[in-house]
Amino acid sequence: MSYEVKTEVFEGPLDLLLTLITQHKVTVTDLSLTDLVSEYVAYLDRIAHLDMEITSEFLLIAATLIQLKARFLLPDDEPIDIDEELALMEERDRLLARLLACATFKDVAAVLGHRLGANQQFLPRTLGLDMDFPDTLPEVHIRVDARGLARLADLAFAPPEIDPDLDHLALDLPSVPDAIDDLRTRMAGMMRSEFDRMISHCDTTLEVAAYFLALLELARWGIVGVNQDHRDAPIMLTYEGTP
Amino acid sequence: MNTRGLLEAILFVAEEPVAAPELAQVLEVPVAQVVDELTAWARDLEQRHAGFVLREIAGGWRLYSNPGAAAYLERFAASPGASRLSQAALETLAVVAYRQPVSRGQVSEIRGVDCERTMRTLERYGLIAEVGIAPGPGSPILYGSTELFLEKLGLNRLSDLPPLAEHVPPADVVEALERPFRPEASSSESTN
Amino acid sequence: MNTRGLLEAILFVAEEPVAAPELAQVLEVPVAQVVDELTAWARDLEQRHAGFVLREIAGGWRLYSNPGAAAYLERFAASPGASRLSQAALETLAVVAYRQPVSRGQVSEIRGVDCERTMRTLERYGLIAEVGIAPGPGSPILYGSTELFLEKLGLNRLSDLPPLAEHVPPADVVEALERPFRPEASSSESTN
Repeated sequence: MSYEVKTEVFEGPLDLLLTLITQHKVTVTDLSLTDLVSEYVAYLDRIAHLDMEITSEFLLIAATLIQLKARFLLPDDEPIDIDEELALMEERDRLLARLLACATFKDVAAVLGHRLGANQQFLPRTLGLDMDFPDTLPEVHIRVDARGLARLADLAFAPPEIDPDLDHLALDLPSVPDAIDDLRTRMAGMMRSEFDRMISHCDTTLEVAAYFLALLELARWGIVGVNQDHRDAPIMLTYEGTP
Repeated sequence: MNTRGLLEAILFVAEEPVAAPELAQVLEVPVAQVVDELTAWARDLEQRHAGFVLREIAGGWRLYSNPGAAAYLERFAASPGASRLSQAALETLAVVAYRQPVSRGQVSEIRGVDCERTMRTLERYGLIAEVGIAPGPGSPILYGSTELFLEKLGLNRLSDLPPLAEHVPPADVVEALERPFRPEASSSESTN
Repeated sequence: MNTRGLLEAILFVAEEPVAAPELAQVLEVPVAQVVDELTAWARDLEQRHAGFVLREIAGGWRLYSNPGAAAYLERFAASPGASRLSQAALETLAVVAYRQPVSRGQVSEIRGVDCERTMRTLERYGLIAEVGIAPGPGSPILYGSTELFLEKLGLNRLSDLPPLAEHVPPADVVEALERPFRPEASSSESTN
């Protein structure tokens, strides 16, 4: 079985968002949230196999984006729950602050990289005292304690090129494309259902999130119709067939 | 041999930058005199385009080959410098340098990805090191940058790092980042 | 930079004596000119009682610290800043301590860089020592840690070294490292 540990281009969800937004700044005039969400979700589809931590982070941010999108699409005369609204805006501001910090560190990292490169032109002498220097053994200072030495040994024995975490990778992570296929097939068979019933087999929140993302895609394609009477009502699904 | 000569001898064999007070102690002369001699020597070397330069770095003084000769040195130097750091490693290094002391969790939170591997790489290169334990739940290890980090970047002290504020994206980029998240932006959509 | 400057730069970083024809080839100047420059430089250094001297030795040219500074160099060597082990030396020491008895080749393989010089430094400081000869081709020398090593780390015996708990190397890495020493070699590998 083969799987990818690293995403193709992006290092994590913030990196992805940042790239999607800044790319558009160059090519298109304005990037709408709708476009951003669909590009983000489309990318999510392509990285089916990631380690758990990255995936949950991706999904978490996807959830925030989708919430924001849903909120913005609400008609103006719709009543608004102030608490929910505040929480959502707080979440949005937090995401923006993280994006900004991420962009800042990316920028300064380039400067550090440049400095590192430029300084490699300065070579120090590394020979130290001539080896034939008087026999006296200078008192040596080991600037780490036993624990520090153990840490160094740990690092040396697990070289960074080798990823020791591969073994703990859960390989059956929820895949959004799989969820789309499953949802589509099952909906075709029953025509009408509730979202809760469609996810009754899911054990983890991540799986539910994958199904929710799948549902949004199917709704966008017009394959499944979605209806919810009020905020606490069940989400009703209807199969609309192939678009 | 005069003080200049002795300073030359010591810095010739030194394997890391040596602080002026330490040199003063070994030579039993005032620190001010050491600093004067070193400053004059550094200027001499520079003026006559010598093959090596004297730099004040990481809180001390050390001799380095003149970068102008870099092209000729590849065959003779044993250590052509640390291998190039990946983009991820550089970004992680930047976060640790500017946010220190900082835990791995905090670095990962800022970067949006788990940074264990890159931090291990940086620790192995000696660019970052454990500097303490955070109080509170889990007592996470705190990391900071090392003297070697300063030396590799050619900085004398941490405060010589370029100010982070200068690297906050310019207004138009911030504007672009925020735009999709503003309600007005989505009002003009006609699709779906 | 002129020829003198380039010669200074090369001999500053060179770890072994460099022959005049080799220098001439790198700098693309006649050998005679190189010899003239070096001879003049050596005389300059001597006349002004510089901290280092240029000697023609073993068919090549190499810089040495001025023996006249020996007393001060010894004092410097004993000062706290001088005899601190470099990051590379510390890592090498850690590898030898935890893998002893171990050959230089094995240490180099684990660290991914040639460890000859750092191991010589450690040996010179008395932190590691030869402890035997490995059987097999080449009869490589095996190294281990010394009493001084234990003393410096404040340990009574080797078994007091903290266990390597955090990052036990994955089985396949251990396997790969051990393979050359096993007679049955890579006969039965067919995982995945």
